[in-house]
Amino acid sequence: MADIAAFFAHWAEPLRVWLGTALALAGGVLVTIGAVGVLRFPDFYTRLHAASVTDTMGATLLLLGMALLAGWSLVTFKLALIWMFLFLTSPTASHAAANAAHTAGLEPIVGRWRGDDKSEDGA
Amino acid sequence: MLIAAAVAVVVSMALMLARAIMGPTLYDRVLAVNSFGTKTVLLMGLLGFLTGRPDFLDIALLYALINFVATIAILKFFRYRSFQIPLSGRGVGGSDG
Amino acid sequence: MPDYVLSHYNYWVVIVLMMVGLYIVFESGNLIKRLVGLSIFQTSVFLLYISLGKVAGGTAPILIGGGHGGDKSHGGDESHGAEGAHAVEAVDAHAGGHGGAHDAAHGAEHAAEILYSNPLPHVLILTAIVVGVATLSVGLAISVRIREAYGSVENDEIRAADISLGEAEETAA
Amino acid sequence: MNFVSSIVLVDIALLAMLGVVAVAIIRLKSLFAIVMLSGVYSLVSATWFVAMDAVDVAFTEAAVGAGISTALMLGAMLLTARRVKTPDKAGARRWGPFLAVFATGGLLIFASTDLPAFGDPNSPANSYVGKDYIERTPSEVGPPNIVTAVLASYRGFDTFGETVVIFAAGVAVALLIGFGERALAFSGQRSVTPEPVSPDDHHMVLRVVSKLLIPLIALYAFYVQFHGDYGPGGGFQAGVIFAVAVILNALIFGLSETMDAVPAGAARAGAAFGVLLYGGVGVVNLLNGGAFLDYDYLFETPAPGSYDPHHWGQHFGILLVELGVLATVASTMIVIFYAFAGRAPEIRDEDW
Repeated sequence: MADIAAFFAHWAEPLRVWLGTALALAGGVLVTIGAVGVLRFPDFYTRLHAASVTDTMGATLLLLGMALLAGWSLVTFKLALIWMFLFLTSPTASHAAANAAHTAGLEPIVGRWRGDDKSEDGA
Repeated sequence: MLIAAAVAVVVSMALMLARAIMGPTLYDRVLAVNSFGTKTVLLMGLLGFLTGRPDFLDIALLYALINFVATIAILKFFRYRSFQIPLSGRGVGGSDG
Repeated sequence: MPDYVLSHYNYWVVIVLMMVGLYIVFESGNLIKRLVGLSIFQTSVFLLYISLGKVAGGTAPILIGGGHGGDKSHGGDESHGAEGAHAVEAVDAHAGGHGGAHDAAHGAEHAAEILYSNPLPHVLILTAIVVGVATLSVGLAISVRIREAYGSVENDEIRAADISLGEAEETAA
Repeated sequence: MNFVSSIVLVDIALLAMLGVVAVAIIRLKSLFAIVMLSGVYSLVSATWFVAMDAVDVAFTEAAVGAGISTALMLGAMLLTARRVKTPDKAGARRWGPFLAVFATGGLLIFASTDLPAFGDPNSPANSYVGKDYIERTPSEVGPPNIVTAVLASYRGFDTFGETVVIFAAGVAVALLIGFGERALAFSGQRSVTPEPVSPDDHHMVLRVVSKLLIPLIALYAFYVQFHGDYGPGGGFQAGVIFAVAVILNALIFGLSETMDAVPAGAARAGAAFGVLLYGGVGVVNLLNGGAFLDYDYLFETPAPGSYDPHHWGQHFGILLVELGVLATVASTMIVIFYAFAGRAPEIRDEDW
């Protein structure tokens, strides 16, 4: 029994830290990839994909990594709450934006994309 | 290595900011600002770990809760042109783009 | 020179932001945009105060480990203190792999006592932010009334309307 | 001194973003885009406050910037204009502001050379009063959050003034654009909504998620209120968060239904009650022989030389005062939102 506990104390701690850091890093990379997509995709609807999908996964990975780093404490609970709220609100906001764009008559680009889109808010 | 994750989040915030400034449609701006808010939540969490104090998680939690209020206000603004009528009603319609 | 830049760049950014806000207030004729410029100006002051209150290697001015002067009557306090101490410990435990990233945690460990940033600017700015949004809404309300009286929130049009009104009154008199 | 660390890197990146956003706002003509960017500005500055250890300030900025200020700006834009008109400006009117700003900025940068180095623990600002507050709070006031102690106890009179200013701002807005109820009654036809025609107009997702989140936001406001002694938070933040919950309810379920739940009269009374509670606590101390807002005299006149290790007077004094702040801030924000949202929009189509 004692050596199993010692084994865990010896290996579980570094593993937890390594895994947590790796997950956080993966989340950061994923979020950045999504942001590049938002910058480079041709129209609003494709950008919506790039933003909302990668955001949810990237946030999950980052928060999971942070929870592993924090260990078992109130911090973990707060991270879980953040994850839950992000999971509720982020897709809702994306839905609201897509709904507003669609009902306002913003057309997606269908077929091959050639050049810049014309629809501007005149800013 | 956590700092690398923080840098990645900051870089993605900068890219999202570029989209928010460039537009071109207002919906792109809404999308960018909303996504920027999500990344702010993540960065605040990471900052809490980088500085070794967990008190910041409360702020990230607050953003996670209320960041979409602005998006809904914008939806109401463009679709209904009024903050009075409930959301289930009929909008002004697609004159806006 | 790099040291000097590093120790003063915050103030320069604050000044640039302040001037941007001032420029918007001067340049724009639109009352709403002017209010946004004013709030940028205001925020730059907030940034200056918080910059001055930051202590290198310090941490947020919330006492770690309770600090109740021997008072044990608050359960919530103790759990919070434990939480704070735990996080510092957790970060320190694997700080070796992170280089000098954890200045606050290191400060907590190596300094004789924990350094806290100055709480006074925080108090001043905290209230100023809420007062700022309240006064901003007063400005917006005035803009709404101006829009209803003149049909515009553009400075030029309001002035033109004022001048033509004055001329009409003069010819009437 | 050299402290290039992760925090300094984050600091530089965030300040650069602030600069970019501010400069972008100069060029924009769409008021809507300007409001969006000022939302981003608020997000970035809140993150920067966290990096600068000012967690309470970041909390306030987060609560104000994420919901209230955007909603108020959009509410005002509904009643004014949507775009900045671009008048052709002659040379002097274009270069005048630029020169004035350039000269002022140059002077300020010249003056900034006299400011203490960033992060200097021995600068005058960090040496005397601030240090004193940190050292004496545990033995004199009690709560671990020094910001709360300074806000509600040491500088309680100052905070009382701020609360009154917020109350006065609410009164000013109500006097300027009305209370919202009467305007709402006049525009009664608008609030009686026709049957939804398009499936896009049901907004089932938004209504369900909001219905779930509104009570959580209100609950979180009270967590922030009562946890304010131990962590970041307090009456100002909690008040704003509570107002955000009410605003979200109004945005989703309509203004008249929200006015049934939180009557405008109750909001007005709440704003006055908060100021009264705050001032009342001070007066009780006066009657017990102490100074105004000296909470050691809250329950009784303490015997000379006695020391209360529990700081019960301070504890309950801060609690009551923060409750007053909560009532005033939340009610004032609600009154202001009602005033803007209740006024009938009369935006012309050419301005839209």
